[in-house]
Amino acid sequence: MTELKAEVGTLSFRNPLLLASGIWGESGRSLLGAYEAGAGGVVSKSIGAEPRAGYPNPTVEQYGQWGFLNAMGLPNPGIAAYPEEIRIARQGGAPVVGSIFAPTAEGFAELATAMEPTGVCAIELNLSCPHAKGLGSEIGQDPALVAEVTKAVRKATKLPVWVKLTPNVADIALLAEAAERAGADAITAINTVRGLAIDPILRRPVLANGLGGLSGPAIKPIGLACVWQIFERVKIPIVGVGGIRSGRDVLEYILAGARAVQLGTAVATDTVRVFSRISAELEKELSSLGTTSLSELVGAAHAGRDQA
Amino acid sequence: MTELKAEVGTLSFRNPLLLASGIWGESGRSLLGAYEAGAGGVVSKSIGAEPRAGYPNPTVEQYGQWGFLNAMGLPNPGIAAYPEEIRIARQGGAPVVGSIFAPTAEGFAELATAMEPTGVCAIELNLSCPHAKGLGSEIGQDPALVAEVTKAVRKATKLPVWVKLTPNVADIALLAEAAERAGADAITAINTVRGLAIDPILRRPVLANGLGGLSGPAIKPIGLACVWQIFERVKIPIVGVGGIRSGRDVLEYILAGARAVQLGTAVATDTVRVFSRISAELEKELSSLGTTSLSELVGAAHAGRDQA
Amino acid sequence: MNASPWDSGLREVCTVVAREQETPSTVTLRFEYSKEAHPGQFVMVWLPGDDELPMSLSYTGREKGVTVKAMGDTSRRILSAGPGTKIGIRGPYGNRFDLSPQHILVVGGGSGTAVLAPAAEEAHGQGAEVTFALGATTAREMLFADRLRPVAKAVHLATDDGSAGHHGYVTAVADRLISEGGFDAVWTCGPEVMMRKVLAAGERASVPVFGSVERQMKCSLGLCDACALGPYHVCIDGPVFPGHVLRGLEEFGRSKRDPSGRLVPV
Amino acid sequence: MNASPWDSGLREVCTVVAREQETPSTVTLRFEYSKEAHPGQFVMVWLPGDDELPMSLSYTGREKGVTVKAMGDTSRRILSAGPGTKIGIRGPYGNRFDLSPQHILVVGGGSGTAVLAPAAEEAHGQGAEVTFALGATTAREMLFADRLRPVAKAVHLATDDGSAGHHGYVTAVADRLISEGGFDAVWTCGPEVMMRKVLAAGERASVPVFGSVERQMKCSLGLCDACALGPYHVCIDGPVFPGHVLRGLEEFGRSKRDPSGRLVPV
Ligand SMILES: Cc1cc2nc3c(=O)[nH]c(=O)nc-3n(C[C@H](O)[C@H](O)[C@H](O)COP(=O)(O)OP(=O)(O)OC[C@H]3O[C@@H](n4cnc5c(N)ncnc54)[C@H](O)[C@@H]3O)c2cc1C
Ligand SMILES: Cc1cc2nc3c(=O)[nH]c(=O)nc-3n(C[C@H](O)[C@H](O)[C@H](O)COP(=O)(O)OP(=O)(O)OC[C@H]3O[C@@H](n4cnc5c(N)ncnc54)[C@H](O)[C@@H]3O)c2cc1C
Ligand SMILES: Cc1cc2nc3c(=O)[nH]c(=O)nc-3n(C[C@H](O)[C@H](O)[C@H](O)COP(=O)(O)O)c2cc1C
Ligand SMILES: Cc1cc2nc3c(=O)[nH]c(=O)nc-3n(C[C@H](O)[C@H](O)[C@H](O)COP(=O)(O)O)c2cc1C
Ligand code: FES
Ligand code: FES
Repeated sequence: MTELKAEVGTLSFRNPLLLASGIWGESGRSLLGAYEAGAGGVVSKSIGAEPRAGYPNPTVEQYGQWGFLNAMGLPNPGIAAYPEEIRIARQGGAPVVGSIFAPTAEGFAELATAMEPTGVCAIELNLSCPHAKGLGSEIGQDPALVAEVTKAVRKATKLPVWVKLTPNVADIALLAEAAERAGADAITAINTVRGLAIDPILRRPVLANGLGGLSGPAIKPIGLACVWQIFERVKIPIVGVGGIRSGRDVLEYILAGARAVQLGTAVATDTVRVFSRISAELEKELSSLGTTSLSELVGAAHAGRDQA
Repeated sequence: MTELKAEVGTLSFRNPLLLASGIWGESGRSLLGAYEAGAGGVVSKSIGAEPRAGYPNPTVEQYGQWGFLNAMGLPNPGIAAYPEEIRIARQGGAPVVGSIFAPTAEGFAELATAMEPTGVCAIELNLSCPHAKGLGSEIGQDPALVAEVTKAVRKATKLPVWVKLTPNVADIALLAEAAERAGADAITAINTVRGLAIDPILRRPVLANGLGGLSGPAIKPIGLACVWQIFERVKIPIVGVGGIRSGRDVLEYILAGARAVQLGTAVATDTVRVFSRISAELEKELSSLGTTSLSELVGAAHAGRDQA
Repeated sequence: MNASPWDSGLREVCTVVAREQETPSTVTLRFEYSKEAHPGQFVMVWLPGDDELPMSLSYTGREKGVTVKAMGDTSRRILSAGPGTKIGIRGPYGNRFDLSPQHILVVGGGSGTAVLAPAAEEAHGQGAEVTFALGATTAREMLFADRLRPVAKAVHLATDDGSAGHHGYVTAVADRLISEGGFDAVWTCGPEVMMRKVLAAGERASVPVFGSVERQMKCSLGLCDACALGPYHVCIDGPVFPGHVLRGLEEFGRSKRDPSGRLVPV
Repeated sequence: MNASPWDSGLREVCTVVAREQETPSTVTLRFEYSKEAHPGQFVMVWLPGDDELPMSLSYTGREKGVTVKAMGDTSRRILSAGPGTKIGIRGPYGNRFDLSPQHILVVGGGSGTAVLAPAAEEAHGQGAEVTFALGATTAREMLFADRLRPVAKAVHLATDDGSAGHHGYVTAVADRLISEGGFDAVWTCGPEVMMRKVLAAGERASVPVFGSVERQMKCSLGLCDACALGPYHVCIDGPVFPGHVLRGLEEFGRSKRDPSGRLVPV
């Protein structure tokens, strides 16, 4: 029998397809819905200290059949209200990774402390938040800040810490190394790619925030390159994200070095049935490759490349 | 009459659609072919000091309908042989921008000196070359190196100097500022976005080089965001590149801040007729916008955004 | 669960071609939007420089329309758009009314009638008999009563102040009509307390009820979770839900999510 | 100028199902590749871990084939692939032979016959009369003579060493046949010096000649310029060119571009 079970460090998921943060992630019932539809686990919306309404609409723009641009502005119910949502998802059996964001290392540590008792199986750090002291640049773009935040959270919780990185950097593996040295248990890559949509008739950006983040098929090669580069330079497990819509896409991420993957945009473009569809595709792909286990394929393309 | 003429600093092109570097750029007759097909001007293949064969095949991989990944490895006939190609293109009337690359600032300066007498109208610096002293990172990822190279070339030639930037950085406008301060006459943005294609059956990257550069529709929002950000921070003209396939795409780049654009991938996906087709589309778009001149639209989306 | 909105959702800039003041607080804007739409579906309406709001299509033909009630700042600014104003439209999104029933009772409260009107017209065009129970605070706020008369078997009105029709809530009228029997479907849209009552009446009489529901919307693509309602997403699973589904939802008529995702009372 | 290769070019991994040693230096590999192809077109053949080379399709049906001559390291490694070997295939790319002529002379030199064979077979299948003039260094290197006999009006051979047919170049045979007349088209593929002579003969006799040309290829998509030949790109405008076009090209038969793009003698 084909074994789709995926291990990320000490954690085990029934399959490698996790729901990505920010998608179906505000309500516990929706998280559970993704799990019921076949996800191996779910990542919560990124939760901050206070409730945030996010930016005004338009917050999402479809870019043809290539993907979406979004600038939600990190809307979230806040850490006080959110445990109830996690409870609902946990009660239904869904393994929940709690995503958090803050403008400072202390802020991250406090949120991690608050997340721990809610029953999440890991904490994911969304480092795409503009950092408090910086000039609008993201925490995730500065190795020293990545290390500082990771260390602070590492100290604050016993749960596995996943550090989610942005592709908007010169060398993503440098950030992954910083996270690894600071005690991260896994790297999640990638968040959205900075992008813009302009309406030529209205002569203005479409998203209320101007700039946004590109997700979906357009970014798959970018996510793959990031996972590939990170795999060559760190030992901790990698969770791959970006543009995944098929079993083949998952296989590509796994061969590049991911132990599990997350699906975001595909939940909208392919409906939530995408989880069960990809699981079935993966099983077929594996058996046609003559393999019954995903884990032996992790990073296999690196070895493949060196063979003549 | 609609005026498609485009001005980039002191240079004037019959229309804003230039052929991007590396496409149809090894032979003078091909450059001329793009001009005859309606390009406003052409950029040469990036030329180095010596002939280079580039990487072995596969050097290009099609990514569905989203774009191409390529890792050509900067093949080029070398600066000794290339003036003859420029002569052929110039003889046919094509304005040629000479693209050059080198691993050091002195190397760039020498190439610029050699380019000047060939009749090129400007020099474009391809800063995506791994720099000699660095650890494989590109010259274009380091503001100090960008400044050093730009200054050296600025001194070596009287021709306008265009600095072509890579999007694989945390903050592309920082690099543009460095180029501007060092005397650049224009910024070209963007080069390809780092990406990877893996074949799941063969368990290996497809491109012989492993990593490659993503071009085509997938990267249009990324190029637009870069031009937008650069426009907010520098005064010199911007030449926009990345995923352009239609008159609407051109308009978007112009509204984001570009004075002219370059087409690469579209020459393959839409054939070289893309230049005349886009010119016609642009004329229609402009007249339906009630505008007869492109130049008044340059950067107009920035103003548009501030209006209620 | 419906198909993905991926294939229909590309934004277009449309020009408002007509503006009709329907009631003192309600305005219809008409615009040409090329995509096919069905009664029940909604579009996202963007007044450039301002917010973007979900609006049901009150006209689903070639020249489409939305009927906007003055609520907060955004809806007020949208409804003050005149002919010539450029608005961004994307969609249509969401599901539609099943038009197959032959004896339909339409129960509209306030601007809720906007989404019911094109459904009733199309059902009538296909041979159905449609009876209306329309409610409003006062006679001048009664929406689409004149528009719907030509397709109606009967139009029953109710106003809170008694200035037209029944003095009191439209639910009283609906209750009576439903209990008299003869309908194979009830369609309703309006305040959720109103819809809850209509659902209860339908259940008592064993008539299937379909209600169109509003929730906070951001993406309208089934992505962001803003519109979560129990296990559903209103933007893709709704906005039209069968009564038995709505009755089973703890939140319906009681709570909704604010823009941060917190549950607040409706 | 042809349509964009954008719609047909996606790479597939194919398994070699058969390997046939055609001559001491030439091997045919057969594989299943689902896309439709036409005689004259080529594919990019990738031996994973090694280079990728353009190869004309010597079989264009469901089970496709390429016929590879041992040249440098890459072609030698490709032709040593046995059944079961996985190869990457993309394409088909390029244009095709016009199969409408009714009296065709096919002039093949060495492995150049590979691309001519399926064209001749298909033309014959459509009722054309096909005459062959095939050249090789020696009898054992003669490609596809047996394959083509069933579709041939006549097969004329020529070998450099006289071990089969005419002793000397195949161009002498072609010259004679063309000057005797009766052909409405000549198809040729082989060394460019050979093709130049065939073109000249065709011109003298006013018979249209079509030649299939090789140049360095990288993208094969009309992107990189590696295959530039005068104002053309062999990957999209060719590989089949009318004789009058080839005759007008300074480079044809004289120079080609090396992988760096420099012009070097052919
Ligand atoms: C599927 C659907 C169809 C709708 N159809 C119509 C219609 O045909 N006619 C009509 O007048 N209104 C319709 N609405 C309601 C409309 O979208 C707005 O909620 C309403 O106009 C108030 O907006 P405001 O910003 O002016 O008010 P505010 O004072 O800013 O807000 C009032 C309330 O409106 C709601 N609201 C605000 N923004 C949104 C949003 N992005 N998405 C959902 N609710 C929001 C909130 O509950 C808020 O408390 C529909 C809503 C949905 C979800
Ligand atoms: C459209 C086209 C169709 C072809 N069809 C066939 C065929 O059916 N059968 C066959 O045996 N050969 C065919 N070739 C030639 C083949 O692609 C190779 O050029 C040849 O096999 C030698 O390659 P090599 O690397 O083994 O030799 P090397 O010794 O490495 O090179 C010998 C010469 O081959 C040429 N060459 C090398 N790489 C390439 C490349 N990527 N593209 C083009 N030329 C290259 C160069 O001129 C080089 O000097 C075709 C070429 C083209 C362009
Ligand atoms: C609407 C939307 C909201 C998102 N919100 C978050 C978020 O709150 N936290 C986070 O870490 N990533 C967020 N992301 C990024 C996704 O988790 C994911 O990294 C990205 O979309 C790429 O994956 P995809 O191509 O499968 O969508 C969001 C993405 C989208 C499209
Ligand atoms: C095959 C190929 C070769 C390229 N070679 C060069 C090059 O030599 N120098 C350079 O500056 N850019 C090079 N580029 C980048 C293009 O000039 C352009 O910046 C990029 O492709 C994005 O534009 P596009 O989406 O229109 O293709 C190359 C791109 C491609 C696809
Ligand atoms: S509005 Fe329904 S999921 Fe975003
Ligand atoms: S091989 Fe023909 S253009 Fe690249």
